This record gives sequence, structure tokens and C-alpha cells, in this order.
Amino acid sequence: MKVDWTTFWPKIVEALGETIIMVILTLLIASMIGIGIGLMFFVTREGNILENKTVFSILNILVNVIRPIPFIILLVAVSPLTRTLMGTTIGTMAAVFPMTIAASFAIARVVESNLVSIQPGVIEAAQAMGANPVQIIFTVLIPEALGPLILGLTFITVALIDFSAMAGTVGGGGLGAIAMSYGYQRFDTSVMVVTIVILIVLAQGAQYLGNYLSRFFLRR
Amino acid sequence: MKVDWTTFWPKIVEALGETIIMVILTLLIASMIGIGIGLMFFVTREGNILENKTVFSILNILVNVIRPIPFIILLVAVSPLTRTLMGTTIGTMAAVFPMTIAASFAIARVVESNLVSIQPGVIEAAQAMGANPVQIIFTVLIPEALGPLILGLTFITVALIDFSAMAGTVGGGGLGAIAMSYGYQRFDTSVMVVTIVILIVLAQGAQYLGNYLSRFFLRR
Amino acid sequence: SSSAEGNDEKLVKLGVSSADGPVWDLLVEKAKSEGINLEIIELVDWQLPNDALVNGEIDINAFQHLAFLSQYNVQRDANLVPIGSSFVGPKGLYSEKYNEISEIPNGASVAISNDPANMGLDLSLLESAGLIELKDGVGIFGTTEDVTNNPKKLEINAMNAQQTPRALEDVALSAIYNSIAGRAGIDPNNVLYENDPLSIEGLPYVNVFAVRAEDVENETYKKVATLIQDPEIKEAYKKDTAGQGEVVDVSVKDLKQTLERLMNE
Amino acid sequence: MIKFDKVTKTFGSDGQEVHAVKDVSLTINKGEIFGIIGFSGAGKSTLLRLVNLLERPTFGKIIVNEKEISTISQTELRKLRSRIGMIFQSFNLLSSRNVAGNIAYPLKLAKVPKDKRDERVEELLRFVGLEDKVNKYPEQLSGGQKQRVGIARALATSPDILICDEATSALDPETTEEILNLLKKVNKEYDITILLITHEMHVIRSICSRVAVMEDGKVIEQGNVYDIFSNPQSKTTRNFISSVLNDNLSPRLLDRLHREHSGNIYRLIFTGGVSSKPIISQIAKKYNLDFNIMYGSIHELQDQLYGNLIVELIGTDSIVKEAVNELREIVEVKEVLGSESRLDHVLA
Amino acid sequence: MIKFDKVTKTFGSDGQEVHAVKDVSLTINKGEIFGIIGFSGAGKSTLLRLVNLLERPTFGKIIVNEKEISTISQTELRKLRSRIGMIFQSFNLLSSRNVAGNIAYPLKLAKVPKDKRDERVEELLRFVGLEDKVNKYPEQLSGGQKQRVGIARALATSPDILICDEATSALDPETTEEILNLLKKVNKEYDITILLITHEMHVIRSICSRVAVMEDGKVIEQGNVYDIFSNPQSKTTRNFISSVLNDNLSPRLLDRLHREHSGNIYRLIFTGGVSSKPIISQIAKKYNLDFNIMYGSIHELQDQLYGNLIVELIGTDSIVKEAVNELREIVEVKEVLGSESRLDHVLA
Ligand SMILES: Nc1ncnc2c1ncn2[C@@H]1O[C@H](COP(=O)(O)OP(=O)(O)OP(=O)(O)O)[C@@H](O)[C@H]1O
Ligand SMILES: Nc1ncnc2c1ncn2[C@@H]1O[C@H](COP(=O)(O)OP(=O)(O)OP(=O)(O)O)[C@@H](O)[C@H]1O
Ligand SMILES: [Mg+2]
Ligand SMILES: [Mg+2]
Repeated sequence: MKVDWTTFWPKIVEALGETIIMVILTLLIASMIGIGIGLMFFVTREGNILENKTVFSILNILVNVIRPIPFIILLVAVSPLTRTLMGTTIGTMAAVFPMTIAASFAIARVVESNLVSIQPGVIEAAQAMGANPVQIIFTVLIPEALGPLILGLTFITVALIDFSAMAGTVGGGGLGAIAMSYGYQRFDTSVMVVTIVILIVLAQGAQYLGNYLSRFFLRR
Repeated sequence: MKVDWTTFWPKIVEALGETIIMVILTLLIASMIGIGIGLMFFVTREGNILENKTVFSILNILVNVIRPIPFIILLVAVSPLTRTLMGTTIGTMAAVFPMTIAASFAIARVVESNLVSIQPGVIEAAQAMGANPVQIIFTVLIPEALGPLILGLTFITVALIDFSAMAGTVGGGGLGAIAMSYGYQRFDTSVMVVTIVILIVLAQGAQYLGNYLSRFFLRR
Repeated sequence: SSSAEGNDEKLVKLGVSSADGPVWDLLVEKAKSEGINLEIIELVDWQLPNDALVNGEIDINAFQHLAFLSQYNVQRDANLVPIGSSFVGPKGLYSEKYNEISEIPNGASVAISNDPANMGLDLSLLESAGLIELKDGVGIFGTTEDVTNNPKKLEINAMNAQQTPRALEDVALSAIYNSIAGRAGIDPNNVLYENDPLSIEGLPYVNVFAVRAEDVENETYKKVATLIQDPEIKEAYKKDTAGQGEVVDVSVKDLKQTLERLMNE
Repeated sequence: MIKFDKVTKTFGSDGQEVHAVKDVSLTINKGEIFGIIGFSGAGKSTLLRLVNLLERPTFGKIIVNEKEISTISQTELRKLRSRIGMIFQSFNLLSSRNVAGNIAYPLKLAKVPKDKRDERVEELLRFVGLEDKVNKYPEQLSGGQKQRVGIARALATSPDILICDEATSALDPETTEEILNLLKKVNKEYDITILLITHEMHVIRSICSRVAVMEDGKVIEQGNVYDIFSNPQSKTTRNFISSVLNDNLSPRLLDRLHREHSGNIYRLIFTGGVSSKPIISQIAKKYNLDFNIMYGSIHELQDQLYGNLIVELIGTDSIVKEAVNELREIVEVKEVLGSESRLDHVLA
Repeated sequence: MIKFDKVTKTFGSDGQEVHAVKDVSLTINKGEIFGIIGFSGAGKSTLLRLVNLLERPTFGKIIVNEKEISTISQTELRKLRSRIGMIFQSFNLLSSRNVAGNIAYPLKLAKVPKDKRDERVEELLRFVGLEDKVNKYPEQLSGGQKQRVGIARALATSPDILICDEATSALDPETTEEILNLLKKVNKEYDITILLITHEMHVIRSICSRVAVMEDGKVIEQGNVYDIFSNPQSKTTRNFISSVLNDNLSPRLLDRLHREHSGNIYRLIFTGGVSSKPIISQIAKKYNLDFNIMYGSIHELQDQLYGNLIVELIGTDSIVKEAVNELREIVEVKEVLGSESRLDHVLA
């Protein structure tokens, strides 16, 4: 009853493609949202360029309302929205939406913690030159924190590779789902090993790329 | 049949206790290990005080071998170890071990990305005063990065609150497990809402504490 | 820690699927009046309770049907045996959009469970409903790979068992235990086709109390397994599942035979 | 024009208050180069940072180009700031941009088109002598190179007002002179108002027209550079000036002079114009005295000569006395006694 | 003792190489105060950072206290470093420690017991005048205050060697003088070797015994401060010295002097001792000339007087010529022509 590897390989290849698509898609959208929220966190912080207690508190609460919710429950909770946005609540694409929400909020926190270590002097210098908040965000905050930011996003990427297994819950594909349903649930160690090795290779690749880029942008 | 709240509350209170124990215990142990590995990442980095390509690469690969593995599979994979160490693979304490592994490696990455933004000048100053690597770690690296480090650990804490639900699926209990079994699996929205509200309150509390401490140590 | 000895003082650890929640509280009460200190360990996941049983971390588990148990025994080379039956309930094919199986259009999507035992059952439901054909002799653990004929070109989506009721809105047809459908608030009239749980084909899907082989004669454990037949518990379970599930009493002999058969498939 | 009207800036809150700037009123006219001097921690940087509202005043009004800046809108403030070039004490370069990128940054903010930007950057790079560092990142630069990037960046958009916090502190004397000449040039040619802080009194001497002296948050003295230098009122000011005027003999040397020279030692203080009369030789001939110039200096200050010399008058006491009396009619004369360790003993 | 033996330091790799220090050989004797001057980017900081191996030399040997430092073990290196105090150009204070914590830090590393540590910190705080800032964090300090914390920190463990990178650049003249006096004192009392970089020539003048001039990575001149000041060999050195000697008339003023004064203008250069003879008045009387002292200064340099004066000689051309000839026997005399914009025109 173990899988027949001759027919199983194509399935793995397909799943690899699904994982990559899920991770990249989630990462792209979540980065945009997450970096946005993270920046908002930072700029509305006490003593910062757009100091705003109300906005900061609202964001802070919002993010922390979503983050502790177990993913499966989040998935169910947002399913009406998923249906509206993606047309369905099942399948790989339907998993991307709740994954994106979870990842966005995680990224927001990572971005926030990376931004606080920017030297306040350079922000001041930009302000003194008349830069508006948007300019400060794009020309100072992001570039100055790029090294650690990339490491942070790499962290999230590897987490997403792990996380993408959750897609299986709603009938989505991907290597993680295969590892779960063909390996774990069927007690088939060979499938587990193969899929996880591929997941690990993916993660290593992402990490190498992240390390390389962060070193490049860190200039240190 | 929905739950009977008069008898259900004690269960929730008990679960809250379990969640808190799981999260705090995991956080404590994982912080020690994770900060340790994160520091090793940083100090063995190219151009750093204990530059060592071999150690860096080994750690890098090790961490990325573990992180992309879906948590449930990790849990099964380490269960022999869990049994040896904790005497059992089920229950709250048994959940702590795999959670600690996962959290340690996540913390290691967070720590690494926070350390890279330390001004190299202060490390140099300590070196110039004859500080040895251990002294540099405890008197420069950790205190100088403490603000963002605390934010990073807060991030992990909130993630652990979410995560403890997954660990709960192996009999570990906790609010997440209640949300899953009485709420999700039994389609009882009231249970879901109550448990998740409590989880959110926990997360908010952790975040407020983290924000407060980080601001205190950031001196900015 | 656990013990194989049937001692009244001893704690008996019973691993259950948390989905069946309240019934177990009643069982604990009943056990207490019999002098048995029963501890319920709720497990959301379905894979670990058997490992835990094999390793002696729990004494009995009651979350799986024979089909699932047989699969575990085979794959893990384990020897867990049933000492009593618990619940059973029909599983049906539900739809919110259609009233007849024949109305299901070409290319429609169908939601089934992704765990091996339930997937096999769901596929066999689809087969008996005349929607697909499965490979000959596929047994009860068929997978989507075993579909040999799919005249309506149905798109079969496998997902978590708890997710099939939730996906109902997005699919033409969804395989759901009637008991769960009740809890999920699905109109029982939406069932287009259901199986008979107590037929020969249904027997593999009777949930059982399982123990390690060496404990098969443990009186305390046996007692626990029979306590479920208490009328009060039976009633409670019926109520919990909106009448869709029931506690059944299948002889241990039949259970063992069925398990044997399944393991040889 | 920059006007401080009773400005106070307090850091921290109750118990821990630091009054960095206290009730300062000051007017810097359009087109002038105004210097601020004072002890470390006197509040100079804070005062400067109030000009473009990097710090908000706790009390008082600050008027820049006819506008009370603490009341203007954010948009107006940004517009104003873009017309104010600032050189920071700690440089504050963007570590993610190379030298060219840092200098181009304000031009980018001002939406100057790429080709013009490149042209201007090249021009500035040439000026600050960093053509060969164009692609280097701040951490690859020496202290002075970073400071020069900061200067070039502040000048990039040809601002109306330039505020410089220790703009030449990390520079060698020759580079400093070049930078000062540039500042003078931009000040003249474009009528740029320059407000600068410095610890180097020769910077004040060579480019400022007016100067304010700060102590403990307050402006204790202000005025024309020539007046302040030639007639300082406070002890602080005198000490500062003496550092550049070289009119301050070490006690040891003074003792040696007294020991080795039998004559009477006097300090002659020359101010505006007087120095260009041959008084010493005339008096020497008239009274048949000998003058021995031992120490001191005569400087150029705002196109005037100014300074003091310590001289020994060799002759009989009575003749020396007569000669000193005649000298007193032309220049200020002070007798130098025992140990004159500080200018303040003489002038006090 | 610090000895550089053909030391070269190159940053970056192929194509992008920066030769910060080139083939430098230099010996700093035990107990001396040695100054390094040079243009911004000349390689001074890099040279300094080689002393405690914050930078590793690309070629060459560096010997500190009889040991070739690039070959010693990490433990020995740390021990050596703990005996070398360093003041950084950019302060490098620990932002997570307050003023007291920063100063106590090296003492903590050296495992000095708490009570002794507190005592020493208090003493140092008093010395650098930061008693009231003891609990402040670096970002709450002014530039000069940060620098003073850096100085106190470097002195905390009473090191054998002190290396200072622009240790007084952010300080006002009076505080600078105090710090310099302290350095002189520790140098004398504890025989501490001090290697310092500065842009302020008066720092060199007031505390250094020897000085090296760097240009483009190389040491182009080195020697006794008096010799270098009174007889600079290279153009760079001359320019640096002129910045402090005030012997450099602006072309505009010179033109004015020439216009306003009919007489002949000469520069008289006094070196060691000569200045304490009443030559000017003697010559004036002898030739019945008038001297008009227009500009210049006479300084104290390592207990000697040294300087130059620009004087107008008023008299008939032939008498002036004779007088100048006699003056030439006693002091160096140069005629000051048209526009003398730079000292190098005169001395070259
Ligand atoms: N990490 C580095 N990478 C590349 N080049 C560097 C690096 N550090 C210094 N340099 C270069 O080496 C040269 C010497 O620098 P150094 O800091 O020693 O100069 P400096 O004499 O101290 O100048 P300043 O007086 O301006 O501080 C400079 O041209 C500088 O740009
Ligand atoms: N953010 C702050 N919080 C608390 N005190 C501050 C802060 N910034 C400055 N101060 C204090 O205000 C006073 C004035 O500081 P300021 O930087 O204006 O001095 P400064 O005249 O520029 O000195 P320096 O010449 O040393 O640069 C100092 O005592 C300083 O410690
Ligand atoms: Mg300042
Ligand atoms: Mg330098």
C-alpha cells in the first residue's frame, strides 16, 4: 500500500511547483502588506516621524488579534472573504489568502523590530532636507535597514515553506501536503523523507540567497 | 450538542494554565538555545569577532534542515527523543520539547537579524579594550541589541501562543487545542470565539510587555 | 504512568478523538461509579494516539474505526486489537446545489477526506452512487489514483475530514458523516446518497476501543469498553449528533474478524 | 533671516530636566555669517537644531524667513527645510548610499533631473576633493572624508540658509581653509545666510561677521566679531579668544623671561589701525630706549589689524616710565607682573 | 614603545584597492607624546588602528612593547590591548550604558572590584567635568560630552599606551586645554606613551615632543616638533604650520599694506632665543630708521620662542638696505613682495 514511486515522482514535481508558487505568491503579497504595516508601526511610534498613538495602538491590536489565532481556525474564519476574493475556499490558491494574512502580520513585526535599529540621525538628516514621510520611508528606512530586512524576510520565507503544508487542510497541494497525507497519514516514511528533503533543499536555497543579498546590502 | 458553559469554564481555565505553561517554558528554554545559536551565527559571520566559515555553515544548514519541516512531522520525528527526555510523547510537557526545537531555531534567526544592525564601532571599542569574545557577547552584543531583541522575542512569544494550538493536538491541551477540538472539529463557534479571545488577550499582554521593555532598553 | 494491570486503584488513560467531546465526560462518571479512575486524553490529531498506545503512554484509545486501525497495524507492524465497539454512523454525499445525484453536472467538483481510511470510504461512496468506478479489488483504502472511470470528469478534492462540511458551498458534492453534518448545521435533507453503516461494507467503519494485544483480557479495560453501552450515554450521543450517529454493540469476535480481513487486503 | 525670540528648550521631564537653551534672543540677518561659540554642552547644537525644528522649542518663537516656524504646516515646514542646508556634528550620512548617492540625495528629494544632478554632484565632489571616492560607502571613508560628504550634501541644493554644526572639526587646516573660502564665496555670491558653530576661533576670525557666545544655555555675549575679539566682556569669551590670539604666556616662560631679562615687561595692545604706525621705533629713538619684542601676535580681523605684543623696555626706570606714558596715549599698555597665567588677569 | 617597520595597509581587493598606509617606518619611544598630522584621508586613523591590531597590516611588522603583535596569540593580544587606551574619532560609546557605565566598562573588563571602580569613575567624571551627566545615556549628550566620555574611558585603566584619534576635535578651546594638561600630566607622572592624531596644530605645539606628517599613506616628514615647526621641509608641513603660526597674510590685506605704506616690507623670522634680543630698536636707533610692526607673531614652542613678524622699514632705500644686511646677520629676513598669498611663496 506504499506509494509506487514510478507514478509518484510526477506528483512530487507537481507539488514542488505548487509549493514554490504558494510560497512566492504569499511572500510577494505578504511582503508588500507586511512591510507596509511594519513601516506604519515604526513611523507612528512614540517620537517618530509620524508619531500617532491612535494609529499605532490600532495596528498593534489588529496585528495581535490575528497572530495568536491557530491557523486552521483563521482559515475557517476568513473563508467567506477567501470565497469572495479567490472564488473558492478549496485548493492551493484558496490557501494562499489566509497564509498571506498570517505572513503579512508576521512580516510586519519582523520589519518593525528591524527598523528600530536604524540610527535616528540619518532620519533626522532626511527630515532636515525636507523629505516627506513617504520619501523618508522609501529612501531612508527601507534602504538603511535592508540588510536585516532581507534576513527577516528570509526567515519568513523558510517559515512559509513549513507553513505551506497547511494548504493540504483545504485540499491544496504542495510538498508539505504530500508529506502530510501520503507520508504522515499513511505512515509512509519514504514519502516523508523525500518530500522533506526537497523542502529542506528549498529552504537552504532561500537562505543562501537571503544571506547573500543581506550581506550585499549590509555593506559591512 | 454545543458545550455546556457551566461545566466548560473550568476546562477553559485549566487550558489557559496549560497554554501559559507551554508558552513560558518553551520561551525560556528556546530563548537560551536560540539566543545562543543566533549569537554563534553572528560572531562566526564573515569579518566578525570569531569568524569561522565552517561553524557558520554547519549552523546555517542545521537550522534550515529543521525549520522547513511541517511541525506535526517534526513532532513525530523527534518523538523517540521526546519520550527519552520527557518520559512521554503526549501531554503538555511532551509538547514543550518539539515546540522548543522549532522555537529555538526561529529565535536563532531573529536574533541573528537583530544583531547585524549593531554599530561595528562599539564592538571594536570593546575589542580595543581587550574584551574576549564571551565578554563582547554579554557586555556589547546583547545589551546593544536588546531593544530589537525584545521585540523579536515578543514576536516569537505571540507565534508560540498560536503554535501551542498545534502542539495541543497531541494531547498537550491548552486553549488552542480546545479551540481546535471543541470549536473547529465540533463546529461550535462559541467555543472558538471564547478561546480565541483569551488567546488574543494573552498575545496583547505579551506584546504590551514586550513593547514596554523594548522601549525601555532602546533608549530612543 | 500507565499499567496493564486491571487494578481498581489504577488510573486508566483513554485516548479519544476530541470531536466526540461530551460523551466522554459521561463515561468518566460512569467509570467512577464502577470504581475506575478514567482519564480522558483528547487528541485532535489522528496519527499519534496509536503510537502513544503502542508505547504505553495511554492504555486504551477510542477514536478510530477498524479500517483506520488495520492500516496502522499493517504500516507500523503493530498489534493493536479491538475490545469493544463504540459509535457508528452513516456517511453521506451532501449537496447544497443539487437534489439528485443525476443532476451533478460534468466537471463538477467533489470534496472528500484526505486521510487514507476516509478517502477510501468516500471514494467507495462515490462509486456506489454511480459517479465513478474504482480499480477492481481496491479494498477500503482506495485513493484518487485508483479511479478508473470518471464519466462526469468530476474534479475530486481531498482535504481534512473536518473541512468537507465547510467546503460544501464551494463544491457540488461533499462526503460528510451524517453525525458531523448535524453538528455543522447542515440540513439533513441535503444528503443525496448515504451508506448503511451496519452492512458488511459498513463494518470497517465501526469505531472501536483498541488496546495493546497483551491487554486484551484486562478486565478493567473491557469494563470501560462496555460502559459506553449505558443507555444514558447512548442517548447523549444521539443527541450530540442530532440523531445521525449511534453507539453500537458489535461483538468483539466480529470486530476482530473484520480487522483481520482488512489487514489482509 | 533667523530670529530667536526668548527661546527655551528643555529636555526630559520632571526631576530630570536639562535646560539646554535658556531664554535666547538672537537675530541673524540675511546674508551674514554668524558664529556661535561656547563650552561643550553649552547648548549650541540644540540652538541650531531649533532653526529647522529638528527640536521643538519649549517656549519662545523662532522666525525664519519672516515665518514663525512652530506654527507653519508640515508642508510649509518641509518646503522651508529644503531651503536650509544643514551640516551635522556627527555627519549623519546614509550608510546605504555611496558618496555620490549621499550628495545626490537632497537633489533627488528636490526632484532635480538626473543629468543635472550628476553634473552638480561631480562639481561638488571636485570641490570637496573626493572625486576618487565617488563609489565608496560612508564606512569606507575617513572622518574628514565623511565630513566633506556632509558639507557637499548640505550645499547641493544651493540653500538660502546654511547651518553648520562643527563643519570643519574633522578637517586638516588646509582643507578647512578651502571649505571656509567656499563658504565665504557662497555667502557672497548667493547671499546665503550662514549660521555656524565652531570651537575653532580662527574659523570665527576668518569668516564670521558676528558672533554669539553661549554658556550654560544662555547667550552671554554677542556682537561684531571685531568688537568681541578686541573687547570681550565675559571671562568665557576672553578665554576663548586668547586661545587663538596667542596672547597668553605660560607661567613658566613668563618666569623665565622675568629671570633672564632685567628690564620692565609690558603688554602693548593694538587695536584697529594703530598697529600700522611705527610707534615702537619712534619711542625707542625718542627716549633712547631698547624694545625687546618677546611674545605675542598681530592678526588680521575683518580687514583690520589687531593684536598684542609683550615687550621688554630696556632703560632706566624713569625713562621707561616716561616712555610708557607716551605709549599709553597711542596704545593700551599693561604692565606684566610676576606670573601672568591667564589673559583675564590682565584684562580684568 | 611602538615601532612600525615598513608597514603597509591596503583596503579592498583587486581593482578597488585603497592603499591607506604605505611602507611606513616609525618609532615612538616609551614615554613620549608623539603627534601625527596630515590631510584628511592621509591614513592617520588607519595607522593608529594598526597599533592595537584593529586593522591587520597587509605587509610589515608592528612592534609594541618589544612584541611583534601580528604573531602573538589572541590571549596575549587581549592582554596587550587592555594596556592600550584608545580614543576613537567617532567616540564609539556603548549606547546601552550610561556615562558612568561607559567609563566603568574597561574597569569591569579588567575585573576591578566595584568600590574601586566607582571611585575611579567618580574621579574621571570630575576630571572631564561630567559629574552632572553621570546617569545620562550617550544619545542625550552633546558632541563634546561624548568625546569627554571617550577620553575618560580610555584613561580609566591607566594604560601604558594611549592612542588618541582626534581626541579634542569636538571640544572648545578651554576644555581642550584642560584635556591636554591632563594628557601631559599622565604622560609625565606615569610615563605613558601617547600617540595622537590631531588637526589642531596648537595641540601638537603644546604637548607633542615629536611629530610625523603623513600624506597619501606615507610619512613624509618626522622629527622634533621644534625642528619641524621652525624648519619644515615639505609644502604640506609648511601649510599646516602656517595655519597656527599666523604668518600668512591674506593677499587683500597685503595689497592694502603695500598701497598704504610707502616703505619696504620685510618678514623677520625669529628662531630659538634670537627673539629675546632688542634687535629692532637697536637697528632703528643705529640707522635712524622706523620700524612698523604690521603682522605676525612670536610663539612659545617647547620652551623656546619662535615666530616671525612682518615689518615695514621706513627710511631711504640705501639705509634700509644697509639695515637689512645687518639684520640678516642676526635673523632670517625675507622681502615681502606683491601678493604673498601663501607661506610657501616665501619659504620655497
Ligand atoms: N574600510 C575601508 N575600506 C576602504 N577604504 C578605506 C577604509 N577605511 C579607510 N579607507 C581609506 O583609507 C584612507 C585613509 O583613511 P584614514 O581613516 O586612515 O584617514 P585619516 O588620515 O584618518 O583621515 P581623517 O583625518 O579624515 O580622519 C582614506 O582614503 C579612506 O577612504
Ligand atoms: N536628547 C537629550 N536629552 C537630554 N539632554 C540633552 C539631549 N540633547 C542634549 N542634551 C543636553 O543639552 C545640553 C546642550 O547640548 P548641545 O548638544 O546643544 O551642546 P553643544 O553646545 O552643542 O555642545 P558640544 O560643543 O559639546 O557639541 C547638554 O548638556 C546635553 O547633555
Ligand atoms: Mg554640539
Ligand atoms: Mg581619521
